[in-house]
Formats: sequence, C-alpha cells, structure tokens
Amino acid sequence: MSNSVRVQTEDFDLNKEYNHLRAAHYPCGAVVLFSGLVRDFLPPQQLISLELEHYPGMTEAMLQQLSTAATARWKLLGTTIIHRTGKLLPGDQIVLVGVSSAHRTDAFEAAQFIMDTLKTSAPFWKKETLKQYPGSAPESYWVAAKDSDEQLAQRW
Amino acid sequence: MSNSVRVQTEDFDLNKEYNHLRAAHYPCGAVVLFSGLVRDFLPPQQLISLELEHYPGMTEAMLQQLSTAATARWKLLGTTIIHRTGKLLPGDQIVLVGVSSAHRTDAFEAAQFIMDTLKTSAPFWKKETLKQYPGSAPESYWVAAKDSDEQLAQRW
Amino acid sequence: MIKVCFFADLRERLGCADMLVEHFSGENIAQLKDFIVKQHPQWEKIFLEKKLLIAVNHAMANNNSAIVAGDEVAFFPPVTGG
Amino acid sequence: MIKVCFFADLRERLGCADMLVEHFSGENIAQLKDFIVKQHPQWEKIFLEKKLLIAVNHAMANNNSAIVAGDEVAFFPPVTGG
Repeated sequence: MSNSVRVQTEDFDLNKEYNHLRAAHYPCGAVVLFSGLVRDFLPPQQLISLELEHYPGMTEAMLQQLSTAATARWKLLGTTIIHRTGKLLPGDQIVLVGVSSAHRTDAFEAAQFIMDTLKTSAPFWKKETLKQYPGSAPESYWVAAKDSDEQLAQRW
Repeated sequence: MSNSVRVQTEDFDLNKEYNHLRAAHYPCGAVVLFSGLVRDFLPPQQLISLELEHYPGMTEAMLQQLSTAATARWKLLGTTIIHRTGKLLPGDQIVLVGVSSAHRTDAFEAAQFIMDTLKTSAPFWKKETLKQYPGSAPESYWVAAKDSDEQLAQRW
Repeated sequence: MIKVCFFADLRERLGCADMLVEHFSGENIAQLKDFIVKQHPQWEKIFLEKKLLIAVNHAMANNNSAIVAGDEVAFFPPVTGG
Repeated sequence: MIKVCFFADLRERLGCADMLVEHFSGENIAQLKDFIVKQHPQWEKIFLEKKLLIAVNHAMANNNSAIVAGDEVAFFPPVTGG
C-alpha cells in the first residue's frame, strides 16, 4: 500500500505517477488517473491566468484524510493526490488523483470520491484573471463555489 | 473532437495518449484515464502468461460503437480506446480508455461506461496459463465471464 | 453461402475456426443452427448452450436475426476482454 | 491567545491575512466571532455571512466548536480547488 499526498507549486509528471502506481503493488489490475487542467473561457472571453491560494498545513491534512477515507472504503493498492498552488496558465495541470486496485470499480469510485470531496472540503481558492473581450483590460475575480459540486460530494 | 480506436498486439504509451487528449481540444478541463493490467494470481498460484484472442473486424466495430455512444451521451472533447491482443505477461498493459471533457463528471462517467460495456460486448477472450503451485506443470484455462461484469454493464 | 466463425473455447471444443455453409435455404440464425447440427450431430449439445453468443456481420444478433447469402455469422462464448 | 487566519476573498475584504487575539476568555467559535467584531465593528456583516467556513487547528469546525488558548482558527469562503 502506497499513499502519496503533495501540495506544490511545481508541475507534476502524470506518467511518473502512473508508473509508480502500476509497478509498485501487487496484484494491480486497474489504474484510474484523473487530471484537472486550467480551462480557458469560450471566446470572446480569455483567461490570462489563475492564482491558486491555499491554507498551508490544512490542505495537506485534508488531502491525507481523503486518501485514508478512500482506502478504508474501497480495496485499493495505492493512491496519489497532487494539487498545485500559485500562478497557473490555461492548459496547465492543477490536480492529479491516481488510484490503483485489483478491480476497476474500486479504482473508479475511489478516484471520483476523492475528487468530489476535495472540491468541497480542501482549502484551495481560485482567482481568475481574464479579459472580457479582446483588447479589454484584464480583471481578477475569485471563482464562486458551485452548488453542483456540493451535490456531487453529498452522494458519497 | 477526436475519437481514436485501436486493436493492436503492440504495447501502448499512456503518457502519449494523455498528452494528445489534453492538448488537442478546447476547452479541456478534465482527463480521465483507465489502464487495465494483467493481474497475477495470489500465491501459491502463479500466472505464466495470458493469451488474448479477438474477432478481427468486429472488435474494432464494437469499440467504435462504444466511443460513438459515449460521445452522444456525455459532453466529451476526445476519447481513446486501445485494446491489445496476443500473448501478454503479468503486469502488462491490456486496455486503455481515455476521455477528455470540460467537466470531470462527464469524463469519469463516460470512461466507466466504456469499460463496463467493453467488458460484456467487445469480442475478446482471455486464456490464462498458470501454475497451481511452484513446480507444478503450467495449465491453460479460458477465463469465465463474470456475472458482476454483466451487472455493471446493465447500470448504463 | 454463409461464412461461419467460431471463437475461443467454442472454437477449441468444436475443433473448427470457420466454415463455409453452402446450400442453406433458411432465413434466420435458428435455422442456420439446425442446418449445421444436421451436418455435425455431435455439435448439437454445444449449439444449445444458453450462453452462446451470436454475431451477424460484426453486430450482436440472436436466434431470430435474419441472414442472407454472403453474411458472416459468428458463434462465441461470453466475452472476457478488458 | 488565539491565532486567527483569513483566506481568499475574505482576506481581501477584511484587509487582513491573520491576527493574534489576546485576552479572549470565551470557549467557542461564536464567542470568538463576537469578540473580534467588538474590536472591528465594520467586520460584523462579513462575519454573519452564512457561507463563512471555519477551521480549528486545520479541521473543519462550526460556531459551536470549542477553542482554547493556543488554537489556530481560520475563516474562509467556500473552497474552489480541484
């Protein structure tokens, strides 16, 4: 059993995490990886950048709790949770959740549980800097929490 | 929109497929990857190898149907389905399903749908060669279909 | 003429990967099965198995599915890929 | 003494990232809020917002959560990571 939780400004290498989850544990039959990316807006809007603030110490504790809760609930062989902070650009990787297990259903459900719960309980906040139309001055907004995320978290 | 279906004896590169799904399509916010691996048995049993037979022509047609059905049902930006055939060893990659979308729920559900439906409708068959205990002669068995897979497919 | 293919466990038990069925004048899969079993009486038990799956021209089919000359029909056990 | 932290939108609106609350003799979060609002009356409306989230020593908490000297209390808006 291998559980890894990291909060970092640096980018991550999905393939490296995949190879770790895949190779290290026996008898692994399934790996599910989720990668969350900085999504641009639909034209004429344009995302300039995203600033991810977090609560150091609490973020790591909450992600570790998610990993522990998933491992208690499903039969897992390994979990990896990486979340970036700081300034990110469109297309950048924000978050990686990787889960390995003997059978696919455990890996799929645990990965979804981790993402849904992370979205509503891990202390990260996004601030977007965007242009409303080409040539307009960039403005910054704190992203509002979505009711749909709250509903998705409640199914677990 | 990019949909790719491949049936091949060669191994695949998950990272290459990830980068394709991630980069090519706008506005991508989520990529879900599922990798199915050849699982060894618990000791004292030991898997020597796995032979994957398929129905050429029909496999490609069925996988293409799955991709089309997933794209019709969820809001997706790209799908990749790769399934290997021939002789495989413990730890080898068997199948890759990759889905990209703007929002995570579409990608998670579509990837699960594709895997669950593939398991019960794509014409592949596994034959295992295994030892029952160390030093015993290897024997070959056709893997039996699981009722649990039938149930998982029926939820869609 | 109908091309008939067998796969996996079924192929091994029948000792046959594929065959060409000639002079078949029926219209559906059930009739094709009867026709083949008349030529190969020892296959009857295997052909009556509930879990036998059927495809016509690469699409899943059943005993009532219509077939015409030139079709490719496949019989196989429940699939176990993925 | 209680360490109090504010994050994101809340931090910007209050113009304060963290503060040390001294001479607090209450026992729970509700009393801490009252105590802070007495010192900063202009924060009252923000502190009454329904969606304000609370953590005590890095664990989610609520108005009834007990606190003691040395605790770290954080107030923040609904989270938007992932």
